[in-house]
Amino acid sequence: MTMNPVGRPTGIEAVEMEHPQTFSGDRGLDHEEPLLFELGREGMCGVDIPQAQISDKRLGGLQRKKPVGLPGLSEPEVVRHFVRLSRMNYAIDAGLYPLGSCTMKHNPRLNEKMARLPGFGDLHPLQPERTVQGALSLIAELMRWLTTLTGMPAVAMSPKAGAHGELCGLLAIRAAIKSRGEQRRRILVPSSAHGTNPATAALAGFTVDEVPALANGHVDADALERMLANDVAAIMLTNPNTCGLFERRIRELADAAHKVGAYFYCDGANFNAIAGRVRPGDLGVDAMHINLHKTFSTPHGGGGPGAGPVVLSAALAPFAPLPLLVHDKGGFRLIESPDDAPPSTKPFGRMCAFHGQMGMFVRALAYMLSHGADGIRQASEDAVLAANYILASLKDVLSAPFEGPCMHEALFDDHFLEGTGVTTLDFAKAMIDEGYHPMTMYFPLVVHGAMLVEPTESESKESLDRFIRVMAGLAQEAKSGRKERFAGAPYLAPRRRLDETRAARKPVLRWAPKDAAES
Amino acid sequence: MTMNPVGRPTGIEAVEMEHPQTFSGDRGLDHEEPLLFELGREGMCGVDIPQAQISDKRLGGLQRKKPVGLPGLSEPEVVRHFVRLSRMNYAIDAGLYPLGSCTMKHNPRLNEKMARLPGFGDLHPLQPERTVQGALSLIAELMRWLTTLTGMPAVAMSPKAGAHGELCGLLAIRAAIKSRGEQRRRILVPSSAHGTNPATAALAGFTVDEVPALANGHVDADALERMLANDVAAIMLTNPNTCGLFERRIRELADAAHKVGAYFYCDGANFNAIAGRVRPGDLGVDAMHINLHKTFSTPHGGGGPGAGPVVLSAALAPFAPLPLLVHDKGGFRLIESPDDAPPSTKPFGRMCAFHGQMGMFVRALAYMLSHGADGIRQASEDAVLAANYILASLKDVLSAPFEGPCMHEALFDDHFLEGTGVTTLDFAKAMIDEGYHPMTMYFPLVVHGAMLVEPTESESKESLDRFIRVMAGLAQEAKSGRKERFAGAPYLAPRRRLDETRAARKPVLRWAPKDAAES
Amino acid sequence: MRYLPLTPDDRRAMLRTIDVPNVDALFRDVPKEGVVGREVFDALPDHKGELEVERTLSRMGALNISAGSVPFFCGAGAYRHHIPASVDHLIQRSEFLTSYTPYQPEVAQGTLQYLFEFQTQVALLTGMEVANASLYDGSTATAEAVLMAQRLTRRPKAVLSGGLHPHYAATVETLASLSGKVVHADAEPGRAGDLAKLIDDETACVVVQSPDVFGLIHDLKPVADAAHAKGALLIAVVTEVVSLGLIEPPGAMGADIVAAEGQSIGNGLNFGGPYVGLFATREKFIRQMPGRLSGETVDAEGRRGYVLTLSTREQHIRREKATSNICTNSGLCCLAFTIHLALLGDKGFSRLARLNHGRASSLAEKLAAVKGVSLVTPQFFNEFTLKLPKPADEIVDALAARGILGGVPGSRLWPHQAKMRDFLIVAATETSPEEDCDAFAQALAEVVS
Amino acid sequence: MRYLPLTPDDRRAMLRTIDVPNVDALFRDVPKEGVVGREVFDALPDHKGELEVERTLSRMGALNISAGSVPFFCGAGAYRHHIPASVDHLIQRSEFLTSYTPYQPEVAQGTLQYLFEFQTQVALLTGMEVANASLYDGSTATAEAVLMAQRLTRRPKAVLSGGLHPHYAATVETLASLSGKVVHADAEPGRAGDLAKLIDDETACVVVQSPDVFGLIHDLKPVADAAHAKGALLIAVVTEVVSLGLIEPPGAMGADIVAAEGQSIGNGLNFGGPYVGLFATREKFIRQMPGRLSGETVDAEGRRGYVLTLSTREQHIRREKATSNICTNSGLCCLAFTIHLALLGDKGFSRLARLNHGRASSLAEKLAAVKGVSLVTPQFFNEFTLKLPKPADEIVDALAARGILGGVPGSRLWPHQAKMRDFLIVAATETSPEEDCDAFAQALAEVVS
Ligand SMILES: Cc1ncc(COP(=O)(O)O)c(C=O)c1O
Ligand SMILES: Cc1ncc(COP(=O)(O)O)c(C=O)c1O
Repeated sequence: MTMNPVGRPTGIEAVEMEHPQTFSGDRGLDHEEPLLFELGREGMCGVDIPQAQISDKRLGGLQRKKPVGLPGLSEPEVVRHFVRLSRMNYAIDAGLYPLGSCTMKHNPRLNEKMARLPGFGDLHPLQPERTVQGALSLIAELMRWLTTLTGMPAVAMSPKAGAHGELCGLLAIRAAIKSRGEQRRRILVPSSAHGTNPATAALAGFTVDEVPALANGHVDADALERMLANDVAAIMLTNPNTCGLFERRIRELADAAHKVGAYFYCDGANFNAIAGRVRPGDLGVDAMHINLHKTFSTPHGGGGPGAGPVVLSAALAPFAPLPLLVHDKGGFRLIESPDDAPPSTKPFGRMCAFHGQMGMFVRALAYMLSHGADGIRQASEDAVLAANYILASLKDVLSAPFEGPCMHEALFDDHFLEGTGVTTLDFAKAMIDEGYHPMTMYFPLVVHGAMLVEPTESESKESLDRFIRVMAGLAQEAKSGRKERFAGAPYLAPRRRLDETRAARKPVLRWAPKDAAES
Repeated sequence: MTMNPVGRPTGIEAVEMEHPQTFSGDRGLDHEEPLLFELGREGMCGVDIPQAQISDKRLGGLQRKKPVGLPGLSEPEVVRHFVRLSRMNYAIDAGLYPLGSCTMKHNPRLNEKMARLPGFGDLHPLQPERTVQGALSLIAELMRWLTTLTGMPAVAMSPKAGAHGELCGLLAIRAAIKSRGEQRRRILVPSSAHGTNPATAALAGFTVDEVPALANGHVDADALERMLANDVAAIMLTNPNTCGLFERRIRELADAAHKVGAYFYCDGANFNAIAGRVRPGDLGVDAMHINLHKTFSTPHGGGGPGAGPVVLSAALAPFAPLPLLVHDKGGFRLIESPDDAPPSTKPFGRMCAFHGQMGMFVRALAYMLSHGADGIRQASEDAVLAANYILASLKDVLSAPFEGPCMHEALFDDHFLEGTGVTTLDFAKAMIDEGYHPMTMYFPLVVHGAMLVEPTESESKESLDRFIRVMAGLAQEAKSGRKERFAGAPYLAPRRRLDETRAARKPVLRWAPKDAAES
Repeated sequence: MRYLPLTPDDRRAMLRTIDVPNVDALFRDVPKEGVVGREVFDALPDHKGELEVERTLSRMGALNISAGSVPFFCGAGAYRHHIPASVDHLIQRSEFLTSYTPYQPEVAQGTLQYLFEFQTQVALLTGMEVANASLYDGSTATAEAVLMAQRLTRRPKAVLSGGLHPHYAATVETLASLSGKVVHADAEPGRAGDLAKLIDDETACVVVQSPDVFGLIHDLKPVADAAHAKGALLIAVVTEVVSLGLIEPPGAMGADIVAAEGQSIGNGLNFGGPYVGLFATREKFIRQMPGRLSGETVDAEGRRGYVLTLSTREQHIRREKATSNICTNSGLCCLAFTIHLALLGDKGFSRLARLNHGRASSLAEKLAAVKGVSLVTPQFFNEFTLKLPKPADEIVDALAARGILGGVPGSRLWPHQAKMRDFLIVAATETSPEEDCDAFAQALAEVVS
Repeated sequence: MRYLPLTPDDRRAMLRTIDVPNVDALFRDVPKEGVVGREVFDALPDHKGELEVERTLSRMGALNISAGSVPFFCGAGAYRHHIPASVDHLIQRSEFLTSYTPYQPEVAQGTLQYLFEFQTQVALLTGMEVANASLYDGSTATAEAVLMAQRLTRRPKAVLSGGLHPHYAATVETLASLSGKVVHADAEPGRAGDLAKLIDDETACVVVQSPDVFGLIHDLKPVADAAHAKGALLIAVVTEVVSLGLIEPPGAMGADIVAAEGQSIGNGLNFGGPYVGLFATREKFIRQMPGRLSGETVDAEGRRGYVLTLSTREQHIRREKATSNICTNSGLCCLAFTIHLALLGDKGFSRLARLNHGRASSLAEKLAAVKGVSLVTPQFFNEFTLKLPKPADEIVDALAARGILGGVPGSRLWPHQAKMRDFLIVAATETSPEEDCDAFAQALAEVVS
């Protein structure tokens, strides 16, 4: 090839070789990145803060004796570090993210913008109430949407995520039972439940009795009814359930529970399938958390933060935790003490400091206003439609343990992989090579090698069709014996498979300076 | 491998195969992305705007007859589309970007935030002046920084980029000459000049005479002096020049030009090497543009926007274009008409609508305030230091056409590739595989197979050392005959080498619907 | 100094490698009289932390009345539209914001593809065959169009319609009169004017803006025919591209070149810049076109990709023979434009345009109902001109004192032209709610009486 | 409906594939009484465009007085600090913002690595051996710490110091009293209090906050010794982590568990949430630790990488035997924390802490000089408590009326506790300029007199 000054058209010749090993370890746009602690240098700093002259007379001799040991980096290095790290992540914004039970739907940027308005983002939780009337009215408006959509009379806003909401609901149940002068310690939880359900029940001081699942993916309602007794505090069902099915006998089970004096806690993680079409309040639910970070699209942020408001039935509403938001002639007020609570109420305590995940509230309300009640209904329908479309298109290619229709998740098992030597895990990792985030694997536990696919309403038909084609292609590949395509996958991601056994056996949970590590 | 529910530690087995071909065409986190026009569907829409009822009585029968033909996409699709496109780009934030003459330095996010303050970003250019006093004072403050740093008495703010600044400067020169009742049509431009210099001279109605370069990379000052005559309007030098050198005889040349009645236009693209240490005003410069998007860090944005204010000597200041910014008892005012201009001035005309790149002004001033005069000086020193460090470290590994020290760019040629079959272009493409953006290639034209490396002050020593190691490694590789590593490069980027000849021979400059294309 | 990663130790070690005693030695080529110390810049402060910079600039910003904080009706070449939040988010992605011109296409496909999409969108909007990857803004695009017409026709004269934004006219004059001749038709608010009589055999082009600076929309067909009859080109100028969602595009009315300001789509007011110049023309003219072009091609593995192409028109290759001196253009503003228009699509764009026209029409009725006020532009898109019973600048000041930014007075654009003094140019967009329009009408009634 | 990509045609085609007549058929498992129509939600409006949503919410936002718009001195568990612009930019990158918990480590190394870095930073700051990948906030972290101590010691009783933020104490009480016993020491502003006497053989832990809710800083050594002597653990609580840049860390004073609120670093006030709970402890306790952990390992090619590890402590594996029920935590807030602290480094962090202490010290002098006002916290970091001659809530209201947010009155945190009524808790940070402090002092003098 002759000299080709920039801009002079350059032709192409076919030159081929194995992909080169690079000196840098980087590969094109895929950069490796050391730890912050390996990058920093003493004395370097990414902010400019003047050195204040202070005296030590107000420190009581408690000054820090040794430096913290934080690395020093300039701003450009810090920015580059995190930009590079980000580029090693999958994201909804980059592709379909069919993680069942997680509702990875589109996160509108409008919501981010709204949450950052100084009138919301820059308010202190303990400012005088009359300086935050707009913020309190926003919370009240969100409460109105949540109670209206669920058909429930009350909602507790402080829980910080779904599991925290579960705790709040069970503590309200505990308080209600106590106020009746009773002692009930059992909670019935289906075997298909999400891990937080039994964990929360235990945390709230209950014992957990597992309810079996039927072969059709529904909870064994008969068994459940048999297990109900006077010592049962609550039944804790997920609906739509974790197999992606609507529990048909839900109303009946609620009634049965109520008949023995138990409450019905509903895990609302899957509310996205039914919002705007079905009101849990019509089905006998006493408490249900709503993951704003699922149904109402506050971003998952790599694992949080979320928000888990809990709607409550009339029976449980009086026990809602502090603070309470009330509106009277003086405007909105927060009640922070049981002494100030309305006589009809008996707050069971407090879930956390302050009054909940305001940043998430703003985002969720922006989402609701944008969709409207009509759009929320349409979104649920589309989510269910998309899941059923996937189920219908793939049930003969993969294997589906249950009959359709499903709700907003399509569940597959590993039956179709039998004899191929390919596991659900392998299959998931091969999806990574194809540019997809895997579905939820091995959950729910009631299905062998479960693959729980939740496309959400955010995907176009073209996107779903493409996903279906790729999944079918992979299934074909597995069945035709190309095991290494799966067993070694992913080949094309920033990392190949990681050794989790090693990580757990000799945990390295932090960086330590070389000499410290050696000693 | 046995079933490995998520969270249960997974070990790793060594399974190897060729990188798989995927069904999707995607490869892990590297997604392919169709054109917007291939994604859209009729009737779909990424905004919610009500359908307004309008009458046609005010349209004069000029309604659009056919739809525009824009594709319809929902917001999630649009976001994903552009996120995916972005991931195919290299960026300063992701790595060293040693593009000589372009000053790819760190772009602080503070500057983005400041430019978006409603008090700047949401102002209309024709609002009443007393509603924009803060904005006008910001422009005045930036003018003060620019004139102080350059030691020049005046600055014209409206030029929209470097080349536009050149035009502004040359038009001022033209006007000055005209006002002297003279007719001079020649501009002397070194052969090493950036393409905009001769192009601008031609655009401004001058003829271009090329001044040769010396073997040492400096302009041939003797030749230039010989070329000076009464018909020369200006000399147009870049300083530091495009070979990365400071023109030693600059002051002498300025004097010589002035002696024959010519002006000295200085291309200030390389001001980053000397800001805070050297004032062009002390060297006899009459006009110089400053690329705010280089020296003062307004982001390049994939090719713009920039801003190219032009500082002017006392001789040229009166001819600065409209609008003029003045301050009097009423506050700041914009003068938009020659009739209102101070008697001492004779604006040559107007460069564009309104008063320049305000968004860039805010960013540049934020940069200046952050650095301070001390920081700007330090930045220049660091930029020069970094380039010399690279030159010193690589001059015996690659080949350097000129003796050091250099200014903020280290220039290499392709001498070291002689006989290897590897060209500068090939070498550059191999850098891409190593995770680096190539340096500027084949510019300046006065050096064979030029490689112009500008590290800027934004890189740490560790980063420079790593770059040097990789460059040395590649040079070694080239010399040891691994031609295919270069000739086929890049192997690891989103695209292999692109066929520019084909693009130019049968230009496809837009998408067209299939049937239209076929017809 | 948070942006500078070198430590004093680093600097010392580097100087050792370079083998010089200090950094001054690196500047040894600078003549003595050129080297100055920090003290020379005493008027400039030392470096500051973010908090302090933010405070200083916020204070300056707070001295201005931002458009969004009051009822707002200014146009005349820059328009306030609602920009979806995702636009501003996406353009700030590092890979878009902090990359250079896509000179290395293998690692710049993101930029090259959106430029290709941008070119397509601009061609579709304007009804032209091809478009470039942007110029600085509408005014410089217009000037470049005139130069291109002069090159194509090898004729010197450009005829500018009276409805051309006066800043645009001045920009064209500055550049195109260097080697040619620029003739300005009279500005008559609300009238089409007779351009045909100004076109002769020397005429390279006629430049007509529609909607014009007064808001009047024009049928370009007659002037296109008149121009073509004499071998001249028609350059159509659009400063409010949203109008193209409702109004017949210049390409359908015979334009040879379209120069437009793209700010309305995706880009904020920014006190005048940065904006984005759109430039579209006929395919047969592309080799005389200014500006960058992204073109489709394939890579060594046969995959579709994009490159900057036809660079032989450009300064870095052709130097003094280039079609323009432009280098840096409006990259990121193109991106904002492309994203916003992608969100709009045909449906949203047409609805946006209708909404704008509806708002402006209803506002025009309201304002024209004020005693002494008359509407002089019978047909318009989202902007119109009123004749007031008093000098418009006084009215605008009085409105501003009442917290209303009520449009652009004639004297602002045509200083010292007495006949323009009483005209007020008023724009309304989707961001002007009904209640703001009512407040405007009421205030206007108060201040004119 | 801009967020929904399916067209009516798509929906019809999909229903055909599924082989059902309409979408209602997909909901056939829902009992009749459960299915409702749009009309049931009549109280809720239809969908709205961005512009309208923005207007509605901005109007609500404008009804509040934002901290940055006035002289501002509130603390008591949430602190206003300057957050560098790059922090908020980086956390909004799609790949961080719109990703889930890193369950698939091969495509989540970005998240896993920053969590590993976060854990390291938290361990360093607190002077502890290990830290987890965050809990919800400081208050829930404190409650989890108490439960962990109960598990580790198999003892029921938790002793809470009087200086523990009352919201924290209530949170602990709610949870830890379910299966144990919570003893609250008296709150005495400015006094250390004698906790040793409350520790007995039943005591699982003592919980001490420093700086405490009044701002007082404590030497934890004596209480650590007292606790350890009885086989109990010391839980140290920090609500203002910036203090750790100047004050001896709990780990150096004998703490066994540190629970802290990380909001001050990288995270805005947000009216109370989301915040980020920091949790650090001794290495030997990790198997009883709540929350996620990112751990180092290698991939199949031997390259270093990170995974979620020790998941057998967690609910998704261990279910009712898990160490906590937490699942979603504070991911993105950790990221903001990690980035901000990376920018600060040792130098910046120490300077920030000194600046805070300096501001607060000077403000304390100024305010204590007001007649009738006295400082009750002799040693403090950036927050202190004043005794006022009148109920503090009245003073705070009077200050607010003068446009100053002058701290948190005792009655806000301890409603109905008369002895707390006259105390005012005041915080000053680097965002409180001298002139704001002066304005505060002057206004206070006016309103107390
Ligand atoms: C069914 C179900 N229940 C509860 C939860 C817990 O919610 P969170 O993570 O918000 O605590 C999840 C979260 O994945 C879930 O899928
Ligand atoms: C030396 C030199 N002069 C002039 C220019 C033109 O500046 P701009 O791109 O801002 O028009 C450049 C830009 O690359 C340059 O490097």
